[in-house]
Amino acid sequence: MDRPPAIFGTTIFDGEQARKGYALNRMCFSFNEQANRDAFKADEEGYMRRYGVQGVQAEAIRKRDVLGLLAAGGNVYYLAKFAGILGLDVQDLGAAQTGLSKEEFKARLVRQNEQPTRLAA
Amino acid sequence: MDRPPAIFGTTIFDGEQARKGYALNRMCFSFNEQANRDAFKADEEGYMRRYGVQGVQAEAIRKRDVLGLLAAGGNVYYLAKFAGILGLDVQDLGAAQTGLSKEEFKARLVRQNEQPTRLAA
Amino acid sequence: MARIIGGLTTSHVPAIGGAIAKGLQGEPYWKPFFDGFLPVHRWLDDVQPDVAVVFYNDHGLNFFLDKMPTFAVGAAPEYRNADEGWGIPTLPPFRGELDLSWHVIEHLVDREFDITTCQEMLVDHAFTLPLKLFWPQGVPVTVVPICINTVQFPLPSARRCYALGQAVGEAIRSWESDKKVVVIGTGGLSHQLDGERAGFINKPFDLKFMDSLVEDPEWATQYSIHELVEKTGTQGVELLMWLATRAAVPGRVRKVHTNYHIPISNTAAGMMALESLTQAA
Amino acid sequence: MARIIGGLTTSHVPAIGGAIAKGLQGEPYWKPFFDGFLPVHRWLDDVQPDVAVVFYNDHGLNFFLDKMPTFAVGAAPEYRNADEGWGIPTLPPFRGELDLSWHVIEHLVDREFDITTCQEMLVDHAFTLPLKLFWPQGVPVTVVPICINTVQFPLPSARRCYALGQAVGEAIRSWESDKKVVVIGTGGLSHQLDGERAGFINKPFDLKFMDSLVEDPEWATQYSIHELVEKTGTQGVELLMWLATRAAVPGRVRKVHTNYHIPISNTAAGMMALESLTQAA
Ligand SMILES: [Fe+3]
Ligand SMILES: [Fe+3]
Repeated sequence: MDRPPAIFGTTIFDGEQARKGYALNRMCFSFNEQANRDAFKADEEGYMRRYGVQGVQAEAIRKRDVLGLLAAGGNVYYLAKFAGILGLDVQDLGAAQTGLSKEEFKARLVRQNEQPTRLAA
Repeated sequence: MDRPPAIFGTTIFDGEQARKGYALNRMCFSFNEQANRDAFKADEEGYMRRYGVQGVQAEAIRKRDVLGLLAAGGNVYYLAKFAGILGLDVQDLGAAQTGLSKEEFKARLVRQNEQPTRLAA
Repeated sequence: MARIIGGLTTSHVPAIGGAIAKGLQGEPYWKPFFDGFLPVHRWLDDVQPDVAVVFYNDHGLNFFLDKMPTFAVGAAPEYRNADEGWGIPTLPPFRGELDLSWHVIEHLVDREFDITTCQEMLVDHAFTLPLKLFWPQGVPVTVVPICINTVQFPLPSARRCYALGQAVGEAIRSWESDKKVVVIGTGGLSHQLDGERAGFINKPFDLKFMDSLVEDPEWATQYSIHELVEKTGTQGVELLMWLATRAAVPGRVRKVHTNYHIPISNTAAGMMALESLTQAA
Repeated sequence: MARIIGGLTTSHVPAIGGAIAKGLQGEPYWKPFFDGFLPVHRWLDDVQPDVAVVFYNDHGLNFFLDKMPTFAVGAAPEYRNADEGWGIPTLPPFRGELDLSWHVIEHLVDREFDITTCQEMLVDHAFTLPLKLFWPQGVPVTVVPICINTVQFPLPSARRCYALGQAVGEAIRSWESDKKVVVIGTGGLSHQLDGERAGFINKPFDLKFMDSLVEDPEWATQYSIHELVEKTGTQGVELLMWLATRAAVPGRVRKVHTNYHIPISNTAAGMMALESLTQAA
């Protein structure tokens, strides 16, 4: 299959990403449970080791580096559970990824209302 | 969808059977693990209660009644794990279901060699 | 035979759950969103559906990458909600419509859809919140959840999801029952949570897509998944649920009500209620 | 592009595992079965495949009724065996061929197969024993497991499994690699474990089916699943794996060796090795 052209600022979670990110995503999936979130908070390094999260993935977890986590194969749906531990909502994440403050990011969302209502042909 | 005609001595594990047998099959699936097999052997009634296995299903488990387990919605692949606990192989099961002794059942299998080699047109 | 009375579609942002729990429906931020549902509540009071078939996408509650189905059909007596990692209150279980589940499963496999059957299934905010939005006083319908993969690429094409919806519609209408069925699709519209393009919204595309569902329902099937991601964002592809829903409602429809509001959370929130004008089986 | 060198099919009765573990290959009961593999060992020594794509059916190790896929494709770096409930020795892990897994997955979804992807996957006797039979000295190939549901009815039709096999064959042959791939299918032939009909075997049907795979590979697709159960037993439907395997090997084939022996356990044990005569991509 030919690869379609890249989309700016967008990572497609395909097999290539999934292969890189499996350990990271498995750890984040475990955060569905309160007991696991607590265990992570109590001992981040030990918890990461238990799930085989290491190298650039562990580094991105330590730095709370969302773009780094995505680049390392993290999937946004599982990463959202990590963000939950940190008490971050999707607008915090949006701000972090776009280099804006949260207020700027929210204002940018509101400004989307100014878009045209008709699709260019 | 119209139901095709029944096949003698054969239960199709369709949605209807699956609905009846879910608790039973879930219990038998758990027997993949040695610890669960041991727990069942130590306390059959308690184990069945834990998995919600009751009524005709529990009765058929108590009696080691294979045809009863099938009729109650048991699936042969999961029931085989229950048979494993009892130390029964598929020929023991075959004998039990056909009312033959194990030797008779095995002899019947060997006699299948006498079947014709060509499919009737 | 059962009758499809119409289709309902809505966005399903987790934050909606918080707003409901805190009773913020009347706040300026939320009012334009929640008010969109009021005419639909009146319509539902009027038509009184018995069963809802719900197309939604799981966000990592019931499915992980170890077993990720393209299409999953629920066949459970009840469907439980659970903690998705944020500790928000979980909703009480939803009652399954088992006869219809198995009828749909039989029909789909017969039509060469290679579904995963789920006799136990946790349902996440994408399933629970829309039902809460449509029936704030309590959900009176039994349900059949149908989950479409939007997590692990490759995703099923828009064309394939449309065909799935059509087949589900056939199944419902051939179900031997006098029940009234509403089809629900949840997700979208345009939004993107991840990457430097986070916050992306495409209003003209969303509005055109909503229009198309009334008059030209196959319009969106012209696009590949890659094109849909480009036009609607990584999570905007959830419009596949809307497409499947519309495909399940046969023939012509009447627009009961629609709403479109930017933003809820990072999302362009859309809502449509379409009544089926085709009464034949 | 990768090359498909041929197809191998065999029964996969759990008792084979016990016989191998106890070294009973030369005993009168087992010898007619194990000897059937000797010419295939020589052929495999000769053609030296690098990768095996394996169609098999799970018997309740990796999949339960809560998530039962019609078609599941493995995409794991390795596949572990585990206790299936009988405490028999488990085999060491098998190395995955990840590039091919994802290439197959992309191709199948593109061709509208609604597969479940499995990035972690336990493999049961239906996967492990055939590899052990074909390579008793140790498995030199990397693998891609493809699991077809034979547990929860409705099962995919013979026609659908054939189409799956064809699409998998296309995927292999469009894989950018110089590797040699063998396709393996495990299960059958006629047998029935459950019910008053336990012990059912249909020799003339099995032999006709084996013949058909050489000259008329679509022959069995004329039958519905119900007819196949009637003709081959509840577990005889595992012949779907053979059908998918043959469909994956394009065009004409040469019979390297075949074997048919009644009974192993409750099963009519069959084995076929077919060499591809089509070298074009
Ligand atoms: Fe969503
Ligand atoms: Fe088998």
